[in-house]
Amino acid sequence: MDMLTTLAQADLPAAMAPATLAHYLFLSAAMFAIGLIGFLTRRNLIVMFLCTELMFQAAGIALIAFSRFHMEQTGQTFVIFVLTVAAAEAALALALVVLLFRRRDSLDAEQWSEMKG
Amino acid sequence: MTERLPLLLPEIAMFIGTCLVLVLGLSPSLAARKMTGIVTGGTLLLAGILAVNTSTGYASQIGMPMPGLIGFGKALIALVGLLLVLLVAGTVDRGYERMILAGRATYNASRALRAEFYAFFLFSLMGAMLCASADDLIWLFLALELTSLPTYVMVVMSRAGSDVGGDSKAWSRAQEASVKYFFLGALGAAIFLYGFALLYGGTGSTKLVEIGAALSPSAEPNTIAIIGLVMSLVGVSFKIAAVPMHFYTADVYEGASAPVAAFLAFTPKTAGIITMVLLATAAGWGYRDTGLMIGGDRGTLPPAADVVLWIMAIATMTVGNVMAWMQTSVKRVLAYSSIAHSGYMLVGIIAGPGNGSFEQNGIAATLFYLLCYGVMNLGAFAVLACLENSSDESELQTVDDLRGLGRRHPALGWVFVLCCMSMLGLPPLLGFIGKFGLFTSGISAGRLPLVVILGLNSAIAAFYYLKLVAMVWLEEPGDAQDRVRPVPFGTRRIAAILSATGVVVLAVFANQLAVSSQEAARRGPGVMLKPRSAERVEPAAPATPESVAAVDRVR
Amino acid sequence: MLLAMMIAPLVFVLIVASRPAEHARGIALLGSGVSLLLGLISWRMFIRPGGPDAIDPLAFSMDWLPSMGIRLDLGVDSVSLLMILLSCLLAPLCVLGSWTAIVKDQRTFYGWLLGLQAAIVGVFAARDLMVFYICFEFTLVPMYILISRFGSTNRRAAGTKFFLYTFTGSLIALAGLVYVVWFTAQHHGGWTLNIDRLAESARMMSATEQAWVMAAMLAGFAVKVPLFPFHTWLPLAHTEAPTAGSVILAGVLLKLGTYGIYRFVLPFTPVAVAEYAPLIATLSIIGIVYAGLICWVQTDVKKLVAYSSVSHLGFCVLGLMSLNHAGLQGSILYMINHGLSTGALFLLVGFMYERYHTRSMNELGGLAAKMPVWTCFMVFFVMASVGLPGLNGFVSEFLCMLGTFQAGGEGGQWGLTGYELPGVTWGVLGPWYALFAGTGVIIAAIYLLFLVGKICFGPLVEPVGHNDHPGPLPADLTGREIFTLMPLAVLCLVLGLYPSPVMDLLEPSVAKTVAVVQSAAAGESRNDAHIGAHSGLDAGAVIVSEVLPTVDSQTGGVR
Amino acid sequence: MLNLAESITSLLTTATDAAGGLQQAAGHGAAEAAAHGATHATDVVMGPWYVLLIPLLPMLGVVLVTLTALLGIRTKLPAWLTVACLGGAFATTVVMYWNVSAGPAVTYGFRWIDLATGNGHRFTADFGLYVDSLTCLWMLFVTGLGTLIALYASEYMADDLKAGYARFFMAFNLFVFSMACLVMADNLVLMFLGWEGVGLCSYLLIGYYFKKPSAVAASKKAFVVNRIGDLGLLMGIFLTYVEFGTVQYAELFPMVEPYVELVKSGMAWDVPMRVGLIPVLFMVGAFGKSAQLPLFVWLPDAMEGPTPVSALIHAATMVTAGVYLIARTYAFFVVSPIALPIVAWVGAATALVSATIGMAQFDIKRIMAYSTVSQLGYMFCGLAFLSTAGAAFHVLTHAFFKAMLFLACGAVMHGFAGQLDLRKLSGVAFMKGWGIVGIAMFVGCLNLAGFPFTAGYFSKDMILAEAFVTQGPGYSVLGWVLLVTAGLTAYYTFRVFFRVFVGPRHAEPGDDHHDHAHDAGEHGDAEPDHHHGFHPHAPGWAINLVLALLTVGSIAAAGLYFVDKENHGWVGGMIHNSSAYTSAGSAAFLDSANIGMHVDDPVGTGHSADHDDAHGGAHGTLFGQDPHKIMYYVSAVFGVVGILTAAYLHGPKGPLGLFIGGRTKAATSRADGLADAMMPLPTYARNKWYFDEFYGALIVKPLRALSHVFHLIDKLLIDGLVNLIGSLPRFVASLIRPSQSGLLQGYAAGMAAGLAVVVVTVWMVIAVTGGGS
Repeated sequence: MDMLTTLAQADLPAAMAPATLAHYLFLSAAMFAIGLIGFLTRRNLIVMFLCTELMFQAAGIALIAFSRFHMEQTGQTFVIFVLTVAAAEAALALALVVLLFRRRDSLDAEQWSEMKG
Repeated sequence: MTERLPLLLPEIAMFIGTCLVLVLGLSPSLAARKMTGIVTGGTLLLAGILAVNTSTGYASQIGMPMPGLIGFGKALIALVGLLLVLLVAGTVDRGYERMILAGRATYNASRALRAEFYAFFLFSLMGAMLCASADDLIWLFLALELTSLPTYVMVVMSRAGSDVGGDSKAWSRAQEASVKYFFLGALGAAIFLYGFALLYGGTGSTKLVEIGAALSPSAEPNTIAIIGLVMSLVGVSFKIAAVPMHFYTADVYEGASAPVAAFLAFTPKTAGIITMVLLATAAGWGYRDTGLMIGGDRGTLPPAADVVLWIMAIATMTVGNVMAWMQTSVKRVLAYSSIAHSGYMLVGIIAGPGNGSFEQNGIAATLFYLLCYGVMNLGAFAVLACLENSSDESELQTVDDLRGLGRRHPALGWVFVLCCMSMLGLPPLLGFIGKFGLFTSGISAGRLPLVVILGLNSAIAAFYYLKLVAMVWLEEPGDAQDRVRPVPFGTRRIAAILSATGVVVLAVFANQLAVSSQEAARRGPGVMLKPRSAERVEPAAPATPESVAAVDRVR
Repeated sequence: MLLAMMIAPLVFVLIVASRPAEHARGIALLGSGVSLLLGLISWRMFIRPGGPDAIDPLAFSMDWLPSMGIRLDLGVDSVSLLMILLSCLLAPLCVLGSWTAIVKDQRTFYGWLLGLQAAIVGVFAARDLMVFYICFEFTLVPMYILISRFGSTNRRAAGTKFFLYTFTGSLIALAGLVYVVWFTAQHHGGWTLNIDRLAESARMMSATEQAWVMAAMLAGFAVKVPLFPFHTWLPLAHTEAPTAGSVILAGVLLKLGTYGIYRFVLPFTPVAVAEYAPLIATLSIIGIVYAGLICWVQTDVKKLVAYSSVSHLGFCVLGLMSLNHAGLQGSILYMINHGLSTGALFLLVGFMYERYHTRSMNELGGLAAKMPVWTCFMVFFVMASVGLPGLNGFVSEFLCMLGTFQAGGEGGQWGLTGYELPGVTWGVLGPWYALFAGTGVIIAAIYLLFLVGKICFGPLVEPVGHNDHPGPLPADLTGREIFTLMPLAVLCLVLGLYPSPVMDLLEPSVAKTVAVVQSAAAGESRNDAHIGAHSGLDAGAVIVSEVLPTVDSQTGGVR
Repeated sequence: MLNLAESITSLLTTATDAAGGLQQAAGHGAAEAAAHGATHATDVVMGPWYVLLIPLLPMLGVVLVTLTALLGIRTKLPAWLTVACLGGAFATTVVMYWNVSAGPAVTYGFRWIDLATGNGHRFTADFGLYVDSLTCLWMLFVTGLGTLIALYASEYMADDLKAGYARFFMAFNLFVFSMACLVMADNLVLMFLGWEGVGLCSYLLIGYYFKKPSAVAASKKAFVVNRIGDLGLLMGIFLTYVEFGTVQYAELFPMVEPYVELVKSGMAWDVPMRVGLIPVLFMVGAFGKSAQLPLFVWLPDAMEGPTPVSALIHAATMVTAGVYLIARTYAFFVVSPIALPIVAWVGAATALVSATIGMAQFDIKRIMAYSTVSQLGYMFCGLAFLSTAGAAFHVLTHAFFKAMLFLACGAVMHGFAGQLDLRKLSGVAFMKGWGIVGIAMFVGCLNLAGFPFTAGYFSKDMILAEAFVTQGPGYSVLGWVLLVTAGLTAYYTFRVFFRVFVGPRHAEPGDDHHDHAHDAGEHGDAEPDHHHGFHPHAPGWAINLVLALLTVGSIAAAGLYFVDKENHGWVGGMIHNSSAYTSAGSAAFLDSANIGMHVDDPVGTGHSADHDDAHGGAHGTLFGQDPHKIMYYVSAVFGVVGILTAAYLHGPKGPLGLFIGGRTKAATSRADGLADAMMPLPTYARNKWYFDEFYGALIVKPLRALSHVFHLIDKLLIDGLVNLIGSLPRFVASLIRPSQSGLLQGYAAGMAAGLAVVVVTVWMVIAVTGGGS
């Protein structure tokens, strides 16, 4: 708790004044949550994948916000890499989705629930 | 940055090897394509040699957080990787090559998967190796993703041609496995990525060493970093198939072909364990290596992380074992048992490095157990990979398919039994020695309840391992088992026999391995913890001259 | 020498594996004979003149896993040596006893029998905790295979239960033992797995720690013994096991539990033992009576003998809990004697089973008419088992009960003033325990004579259709079978009439253990009363270190 | 600090003791024997080596007989070997008797149980023989009768030459060996070896006809009931060791002396309770072995064994072991204020109860068995009345005449194919070739009935008189009980004689027509051809010789009463020189001090038969006279009345029925009407007052039910609990299993839930620890 309050009351540069670190963190947390909830509730594989992308980007926002807060560049560098990886994952996901669609003519996640227990 | 290059020689070798494999795989000549496997093996051998020769001294000079881990981790990965190479032979393109030979198809580079498969194989191993040489969250993230992404593809590929052989079910299962694996994997990745972000946010650095300093007990309380740390650990637990990220395991292992399942049970898990060790070491574990005497500060994990790991360890062991108890499919039994083994390894991580000597060093025990686990688990999967149903070349499914294996195929039967007994932790096999390390370190850390639960879990595990052993060894084969035949890939048998030999021989000569893992678990001298306040000193080991002298073990 | 005794059977295992199945039993006989020979040579070497200070040719020591402190450290004191001799003796007899009974898979059977022998030698010869534990656990595998592969109808369940029950127990025991190791490493000079050094430091643990450690160790050993109420695996395992399996199980494997109590529980946690001995003794007495009565209503001969083992080993544990010379010596003798007489009973039941293919007492009766020689042996060993003076069972049972009776000088039933009586020793039990245990002697007579009266005597009853299918064996025992039983019978008689050589051999080891237990526990209780618990530990420590060297130099201690 | 020092000192002592014990143990050898003997009390001397032959010769017999069995010899050789070995033992005993010195002598054999017990003492129970005149007395008749009965059995068992002959003689030899150990042991544990050893032989021999379920059951019963007693004895041995630190007679007896002195000086209740308990525990053993209430039930059943066995073991020797035990450890009994009264009451009750049972039986062997029990009751009473000599004399005379009676019965049984029912036999003594049997039976009966001037008469009188002399709780009542019992004894003894041996000649053969009792089980349901072509075969030379010798012996035994008159007969002299006397002599002072506390004269002029010059003080009287003098007449009256009653009720018409008898047929007599009038008492008595049923219902059945309950508990509760714990993982798994639904989203939900739990946990931990690490 203490860390968060410290951050919220941090003396930030004037340009950032309207939006404190806390705002960005809440945004990122919200995005992460939305992504997670979306992943849980949507059945379509593509939408589900997009939800994971949303979660990745939530992390990205947090990274950039922290990077700015700490006044150093590592976080931003990190984001570049995250984007790259996300792209790679997207490529993979699409290939997979195509494969699956060919097999079942559907992208409903429930189609693939043969193995259990 | 270039000062890191000498440490990356194995990865570089692997990268070159990967390129070579990709190129070779395009050749229309079967002989050349077959070379891919050999090149993969050669690459791993080379990487292994380079890894063994990694200079720990140099690594600690340049301030790596755990200099010993680099060489040890990579050598371990290369060693088990070599066995895996032998095992994965024939996983892809089997039906396709046969059609080419029979003249029913012509070679088409876009249909042949062999090169890609081996390339992915190497990439994934390379990712795991990179984890071992990580000192930074970004590096760690990339390495973990490099480990995982190829495996998603490998799962699909592993059964790609199986409908040609007549086993259409396998193909659909492989797809299901890859869907589950990929999507849940992405979810897991998102979780640990978010954790990394918070960790960075809380500490202001992605360097593990600096994170450690920021999390040290003397520093200000740092809630964000703690949450980040815990989220990272939970996210990474997907890689090691620990509760609560274990759900995919059984389905994916069942869906993938046996060799790939063996690969999945080892490579991402190794990467995950190494990551957890690095994180845990950064976040608290550490001890000063003060010349002759080992001891003094052993650090503590942040309580939150400790509690969470504790819960995870118990849940993982228990869930893995009790669920394995219920299974009828061999691969699912092994999958759940691999979950349980992750739980055992978490015990070591919780126990921490103790005073640094092997028997009290949970980190070393974990790393040692990782090796044991790699060898024995691979052996069990290898036996499955060596057998198929003669009708449709499908893999063995149920435990009952193994009935009387020891009579029909004594060698495979012995391998299976030895590996199961070793996983059970039966002395004097390798698994026992691994578990003994976990036992001693857990008790040394004062984690008696955890160790007792570990013991009870081993007992639960004994039930299903015993069931497997009895099926293989004590039952007479029936007519249903007549259709089981060995696969035509001799290297798989070699892998099986090698791992069974390892289970026995390594147990006898385990000392060198133990010493190495002890070295690997040592924290670099450049990253001493800041001195802590007096009230934080562990009361268990008052640092009087006598006790320091006492800890210097008499052997 | 001890190493040779461990390796020799293993070498023969390889030979068995490499030769055709029909040679297996011969090779196994040779192998077990060699190990018996080695055992006898060891015995000669052990009792040689020259005193205990001379260099011991039996011991062996080699680093194995120094990073874990594991050494291949072998050595024997008289207790271990006797147990090794017992197992060496039983091994060839088991092979002979199974000569015609095992027809399929002879290589597996005899190979594992020899493997078991090696492990058993390892257990008793181990001076290193881990070597002990490894061998202790490894004995499970051969036994599991012998039961589950060569047993009768319900063999799989029996084998699994045997394995899991004892495995679970011993894992908990391992936790306790490792705790002791850690304690030693923390407080007393570093990481070591040497049993003697561990024992020395383990005694410094606080009473609470000792109690927990004892409970953990007992979880392993009490199941193995088996002590009531952890015994339910035993009847099942015995009933299903093949004859040789039963013989080894009853003869040696159960003794691993009592040996464990003697070797670990007593010297490691004397204070806790002194505190909880009444409880454990009560459990053993319940076991004696309870299992004895259950025997009486059995219809399965083997189950009866199995339950009788539970009952008999109650005496063994009781003797250990008396914590004095007579009790401990009696208990160790009991281990050997029970191995001989119950082993022989199982062999006899096995011979009968080979002929009639039933163990049901309802289908059998009056076999004395058909098998007089068998009946002679049966009555003989039953009498040994009943504890008839002049045979081996009596000496040990008598001493166990005497030990129990006279124990109780302090905190026991004789009260503090008990020391005034010449026959009272230190200990926490007393006459009532002996009396209640003594009822077991009556019950033993009831059920064992019930057994003999039913199957040996009375009108001849044979299973329906038995005469239609005469087997290859003659009606009465063959020369081979008599030869198998003869050594046991002779030993029963010799140990019953002239046990002094064995008892003299045991005396130094037992004296050492008793001194250790009594000094630690007595020190604890005295200081509890006057100084307070914590400093009591230190006092105990001082006492032990003062006393031990004295005892060592005079008795030779452990070799 | 002080405590510390103390404890260290004591521990060092312990250690040193242990070491000392070791050194002692280290050098044991032949030379040790001498040293061993030397450690004994000062007045004990080294005994001669040859007494070892007494137990060893029977052991040799065991070995030789076993060899004959192994070699497949099917002749009478085992019997001759046995006779030779036992005869040798008897000869040695005689030599021993000649050379016996005034004090005890110990002959050391070899080490048996010998260990340091860590409290500065050793527990030593070696194979050593303790010889004094008591030993000689017992061994004389044990080996003597053993030899004679072996000779008898050589003929009696001849039917079994093919099957169990060697087995019989092996057990026979083993019995004599065990008995020798029992009697000659120099310590309580070796005595216990003999004690249980004779039990084993009894078991083996009762169950000799192992095909007969009744024999098997009887043997089992004998062993188990004896074991109950043995437990008491065992506890007594333990208590003795605890109290005195030794179990060796030679060390033990001097240690008891102080207590005896204490009792003498009128402080009987100052003897520690533990010491007083020792004889009570011994007593339990004695009651078991000597078939006293409440443990007597096994002895009548023991008659299932061959008759020589009944004669030797269950009449003459083994059953007197209890008497021997008490006599041997008499000092303990004397110092206990409760032991001897208990013995007295139990003995008298047993005598009466078994006599009443004996009156109602028809099986002549059982009648003899009950009479044995009854006479043993007399012997216990004798001990209790401080008349060790009387008891011992009665043991001796009883051994002779009862063995003779049994052997005579056995001859009848042998001759009439197992027939033992007195209603089916008559006038046997007058059949051709049965004369000696008849005479032997007559002499035996006279002895047992206590007819004046027979040996039995004198020995019984000694006991009866003491009942009135000795002060004790209700002792004079007991005296009357015993007198009545003497009358009853005379009645049932002569009932047998009048029914079976005199009167009209009649015989129906028993079940064992040709094959003897051996195969009784097999033709149990076959139609027995009783009346066709049955010829009783008269006893041969061996049986007749033995009976004749015994007849002479038991007549001559009366003479022993007049030898050494100073000590009340030869037996008294023997007792006088033994451990039983050392104490009993002191005990002469005791009846007032110890038992008869209320009597005014504590200075001790009590009485015992061993002490005939102490008649002046306060002691009991009978009809105002000295019981010793008047008892001759009183008991003679009771005996004669008993015999006359028997004659009236059972005697045949004519002179042999003493002219008052009126029986004309074998099956019926005047007693039948009387019995009918007294119904249901005769039925109760015939069923031995339902003791067996009582025990069955009260002990055996409940115990068996308990066993079944335990078995169920074991299967259901304990094993069930184990299995329940074993199935716990399965239960947990069934809870977890739904989470593995196979659905992608389900798994993701699981992961998310796990994450949530983790985050909540973290928050909680941070809240508790206040943040940071």
